Amino acid sequence: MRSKHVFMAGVAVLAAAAMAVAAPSGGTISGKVTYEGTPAKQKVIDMSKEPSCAKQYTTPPTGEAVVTGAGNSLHNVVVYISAGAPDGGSAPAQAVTFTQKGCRYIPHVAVLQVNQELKVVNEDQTSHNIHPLAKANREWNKSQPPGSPAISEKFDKEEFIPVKCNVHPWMHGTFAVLKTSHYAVTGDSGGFTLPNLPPGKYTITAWHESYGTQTQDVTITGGETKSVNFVFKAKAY
Amino acid sequence: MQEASAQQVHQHAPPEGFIRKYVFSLDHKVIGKQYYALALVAVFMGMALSWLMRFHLIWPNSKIFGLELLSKVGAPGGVMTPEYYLSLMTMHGTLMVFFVLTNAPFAAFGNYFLPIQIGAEDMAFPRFNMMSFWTTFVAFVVLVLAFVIPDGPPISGWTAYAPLSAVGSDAGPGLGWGQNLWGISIAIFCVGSLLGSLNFIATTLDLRTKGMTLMRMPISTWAWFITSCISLLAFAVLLPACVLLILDRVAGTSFFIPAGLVVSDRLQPHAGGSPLLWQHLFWFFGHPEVYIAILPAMGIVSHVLIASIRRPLLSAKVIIYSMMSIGFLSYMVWGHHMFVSGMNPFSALMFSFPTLTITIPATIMTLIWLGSLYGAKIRITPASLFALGFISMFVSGGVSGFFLAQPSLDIVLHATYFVVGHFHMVMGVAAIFGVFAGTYFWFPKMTGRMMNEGLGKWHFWLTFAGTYCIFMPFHYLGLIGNVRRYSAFVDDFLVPLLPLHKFITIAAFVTGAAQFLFLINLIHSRFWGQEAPVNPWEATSLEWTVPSPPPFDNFGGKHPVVYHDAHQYGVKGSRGDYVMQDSPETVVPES
Amino acid sequence: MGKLFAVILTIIALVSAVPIVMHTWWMPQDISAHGHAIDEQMSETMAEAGFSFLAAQLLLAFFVWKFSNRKDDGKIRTFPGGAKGLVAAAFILVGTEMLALGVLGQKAWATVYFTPPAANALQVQAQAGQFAFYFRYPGADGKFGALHPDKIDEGNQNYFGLDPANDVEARDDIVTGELAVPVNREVHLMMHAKDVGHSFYVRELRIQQDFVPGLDLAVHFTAVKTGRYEIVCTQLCGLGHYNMKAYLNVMTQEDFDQWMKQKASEQ
Amino acid sequence: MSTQANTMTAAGKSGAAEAAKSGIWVGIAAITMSFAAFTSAIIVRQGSDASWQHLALPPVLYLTTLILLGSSVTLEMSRRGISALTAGSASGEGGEAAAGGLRWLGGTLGLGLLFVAGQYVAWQQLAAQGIFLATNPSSSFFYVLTAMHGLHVLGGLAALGYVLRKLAGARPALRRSAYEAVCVYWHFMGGLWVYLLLVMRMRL
Repeated sequence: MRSKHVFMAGVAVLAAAAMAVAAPSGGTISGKVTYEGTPAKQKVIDMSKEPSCAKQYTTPPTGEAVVTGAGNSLHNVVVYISAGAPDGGSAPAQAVTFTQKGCRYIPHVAVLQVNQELKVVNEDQTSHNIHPLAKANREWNKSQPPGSPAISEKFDKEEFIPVKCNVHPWMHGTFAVLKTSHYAVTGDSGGFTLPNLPPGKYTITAWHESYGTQTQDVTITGGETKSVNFVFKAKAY
Repeated sequence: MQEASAQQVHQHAPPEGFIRKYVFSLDHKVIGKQYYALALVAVFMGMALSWLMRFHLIWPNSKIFGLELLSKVGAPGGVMTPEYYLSLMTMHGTLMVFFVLTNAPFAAFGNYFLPIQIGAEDMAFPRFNMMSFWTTFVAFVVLVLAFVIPDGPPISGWTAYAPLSAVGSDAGPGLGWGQNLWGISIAIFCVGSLLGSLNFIATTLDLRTKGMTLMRMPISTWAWFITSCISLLAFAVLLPACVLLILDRVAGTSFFIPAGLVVSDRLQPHAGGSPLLWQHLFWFFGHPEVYIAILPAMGIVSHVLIASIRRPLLSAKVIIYSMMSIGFLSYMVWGHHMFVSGMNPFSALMFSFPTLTITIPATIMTLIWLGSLYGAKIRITPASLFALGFISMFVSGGVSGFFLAQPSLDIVLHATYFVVGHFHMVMGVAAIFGVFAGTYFWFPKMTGRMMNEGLGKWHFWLTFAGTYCIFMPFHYLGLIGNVRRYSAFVDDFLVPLLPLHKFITIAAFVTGAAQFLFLINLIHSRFWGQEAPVNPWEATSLEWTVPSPPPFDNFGGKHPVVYHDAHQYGVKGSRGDYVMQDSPETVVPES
Repeated sequence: MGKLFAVILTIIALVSAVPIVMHTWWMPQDISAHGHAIDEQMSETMAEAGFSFLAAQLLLAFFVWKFSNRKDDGKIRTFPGGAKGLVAAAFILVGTEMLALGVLGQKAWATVYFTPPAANALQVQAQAGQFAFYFRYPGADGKFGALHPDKIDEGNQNYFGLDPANDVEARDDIVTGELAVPVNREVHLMMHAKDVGHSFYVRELRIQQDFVPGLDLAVHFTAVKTGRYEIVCTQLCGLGHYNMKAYLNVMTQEDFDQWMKQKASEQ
Repeated sequence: MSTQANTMTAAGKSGAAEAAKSGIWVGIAAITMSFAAFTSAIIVRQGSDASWQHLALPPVLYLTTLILLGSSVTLEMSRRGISALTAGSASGEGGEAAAGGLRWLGGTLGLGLLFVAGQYVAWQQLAAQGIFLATNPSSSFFYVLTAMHGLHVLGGLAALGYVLRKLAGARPALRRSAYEAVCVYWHFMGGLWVYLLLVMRMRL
């Protein structure tokens, strides 16, 4: 029976998929991103133009182009597998939320998979416009007055897209659109972990909005954890 | 020299078939009606846009039913975005200025009545005439296409100031293909207007019937003639400006874009252009354009007025000379739009004086109209009401010009609602009142049926009071400094003004709704109105000597001979208190 | 029916004039040294325009009232003096009126545009971009660093395109989002457009001047009253036009010095 | 016929026939205005741009200028013959003159086409030097002005072709005024070109 074969094949595929998800049997790449040298001083953001945002801060916020932490750790670095891993397949159903609050972007770098839904939310009492300066993807530029519904968008090509608000020029962020589902963004400690990697040869890329990209090749043979560190050279200006 | 076929062109037989008769017709009357229909479509579109804008200003976060169908991007969930407000504003201005105010009083009525009023069978170049309408129509289609492209209509306003209009979509939504379509549309419109103006001038100069000396032409004919002269030179400047703008946008030239512009973080690959050049070219067209809208209205109103007050104007000559001097001065004043644009401050003075000088012919005309009412026998009809309303609007819109003509006051009032109130009253409403007066007056001639007078009067009362309620408060807002072209009022000093804005919005809805009375009247009377006699208003000019509607060649193969000017009212004639232009009887003053 | 027209027109004319006479909606209080000339000119013009408006509207109403639908078989009469009188009247009355307004108005204009800024005026550069104003003070060296459009990096808050790495003059430039000025001191504001056309408008200051890309213009003014005032953009510049604003902060000299110190430390 | 024509207009002139003549002057006024706008644009641009680089005109333009002026001469040469044609005496001696007139007219058309081709060659030469529309302000104006003028010349060529076709038929049917109008227009195109050449040659 033909349909029976199809059914069996379907079961097999499902089982394989279930195994892939269920068994965290692969290897892991983890590490830390740091900088050397003196990074440029992040200036205080002058929000006097927008009193409704300015009053949300007791100490005035500083710029986010370079955010560092203890031990020379570098934040907001996107670390991802740029080659070697199978494509992420269909995009996750869950949307990535990108919030405008206090006239800043949360998160500063939003990572999306190709065709994954992006939800842009305005929690401020003022209008923003979201202007991703895309080159490979379709560029758009939309206003979002206070109280408007979330803007839902997708990007269909891999690209690091600078995003800005023209109304509040200090607001700059990034939409990192990746093909892979294996990515991490460094946080407070500068650390990252890319788990569940089947054996294979990978290229790991670390991207920072001001300091550019670095790559390293890593081979995973089994269930081991490999350590990979990135060091960026800071620029004073 | 004998003309081998001199008569061929003008003695064409009536066309057969729907297409040649009503679509690609060479008949100036059909073309006039086509212009009128196009203007009617455009004016209702423009009005709907103004409704949407007024609604958004008061209730920026409210859904507008059906708006999502017009644009999903511009109105997600039916709520208009700020950029879509600017798109609608641009389209409102462009539709109204070009396709309503230029088309209706000038191209529509001028085409229909100029040849008849001078006793001609048709325009001098009927083929050009047809082409000018159809190019205008194409321009309209191209403009409206901006609504359906994904990019949406441009957001740079009807003035399309460079470099906002020139640098492309980096500067915002609608500035990609939307702006291209705008530029192409206006360029095509220029071509159509140039052809039309050329035709009007040649017709007036060469096709007047026997006895129709220049000074015997009705004032309306004079107005169209003067307007066509203005329009010829004005659009001849806008056309190259549009060509240069389009090249800057699509071919990478830098006529209007200087070096070193960083738009949305992108350094623009242009150098050496001058944004002020666009402003100069645009306003060199733009100011005369104001008179392209208002002069025909002045002519129509004068024409309607004398038939309604049963006496000639105190001096038709003075009116004609005033129109000429306004037309002439209109070319010397464009700089008053640019007082704060960074021109040399000395040139601001150079532009201020001729601008103030325009007040003199304008006042003369007003006084002549007013003085002519004295001792007259005014017949109140919808047409005469709109003519009288025109005088009132012209005065109201005109006096605010005193302010804007002075650079020192323009510092405060520039780009505020004061300016918006000024030009809406004097160029928009006044010119539209001229069109209404002309419509109520000439409708019987154009269709052979009378319009409903009661409905017409209601239309007048609502429109007259309504437009004052809308545009008078604009001046108050401007005095406070309410900036124009804002899609919402978020500044501290603007928020308290919202109640006044709400009043304006409500007035706009009522006044706009009243226009449907006009539309109903127009459609109903066209099919079911009372049949019109040849001369329902007991008027003197040649259009009232021919059947309603006139036959294909206007005068049934005859060439009328003219013995008088068109102002023979309040005199003893065989028909009563007036003498037709083609009546050979001698005029006996009544007293 | 003509009488109805007259009544409605009279009501409209009178009601329209009320808010003007009452100053219900009027210009805000002037805080500039030069503004009184503009305000006087405004009142002068308003009086003349208001008179012309009322006279014409009421005359129109009166004539329509009197001469519409005349039942009497009266004769057509002509306005005393005829066209000649009216034309002469227009020339003389309006001509002198306009000449007077023109000449007087030039004085107000001249105070703004024909006087050079004082040598010791506070030098400030204003930059307009979509959709914010930024201001730059030359800092301790009194000199502005050069502008490099390619160096503009708003994410790093380099709004002007300064090059502190190579340009010493730029290092102490103070960039702020509000325009703070000391009271009673002349300010020489140099205007630079980053992208498209914008405008600088402070109602209370009686100053409006466009930013024209590629054309560096300047205005100068003296604020005589402390306070916070809104600077708004009046030249259509894109989707955020209505949100393009900044504050003018007129301070006492002490407060200004304090503010300057604070801002310098934030650079 | 002539009495009827006289009743047509006030001044006794044949209005319909004159219309083409006044129409062409009105058209010339509009075209003049357009090119005046371009000229003012050039002046503003040269004044506002310190880095203005003036374009060296391709020499072939002087040849095309001669061609265009020559075509005006040939057009004038056609006048006598065309007079004979429109007068309706296209037989005998008149016929010979008429044929001559048509030849001159054809020559004008040919020279006009040659002019347009020459302009194209000038574009090719500039393009070969790497100078295109958007290269610099001067080149932008060069291309725009030559293109706009070229478009108007093409319009004139179409009109010449129309006149030629109407006159060359078995029963020549053309109003004298139409021919006159085309002549005026063509001479104007020549004059306009000389003016543009000077504008582009000189630094204003």
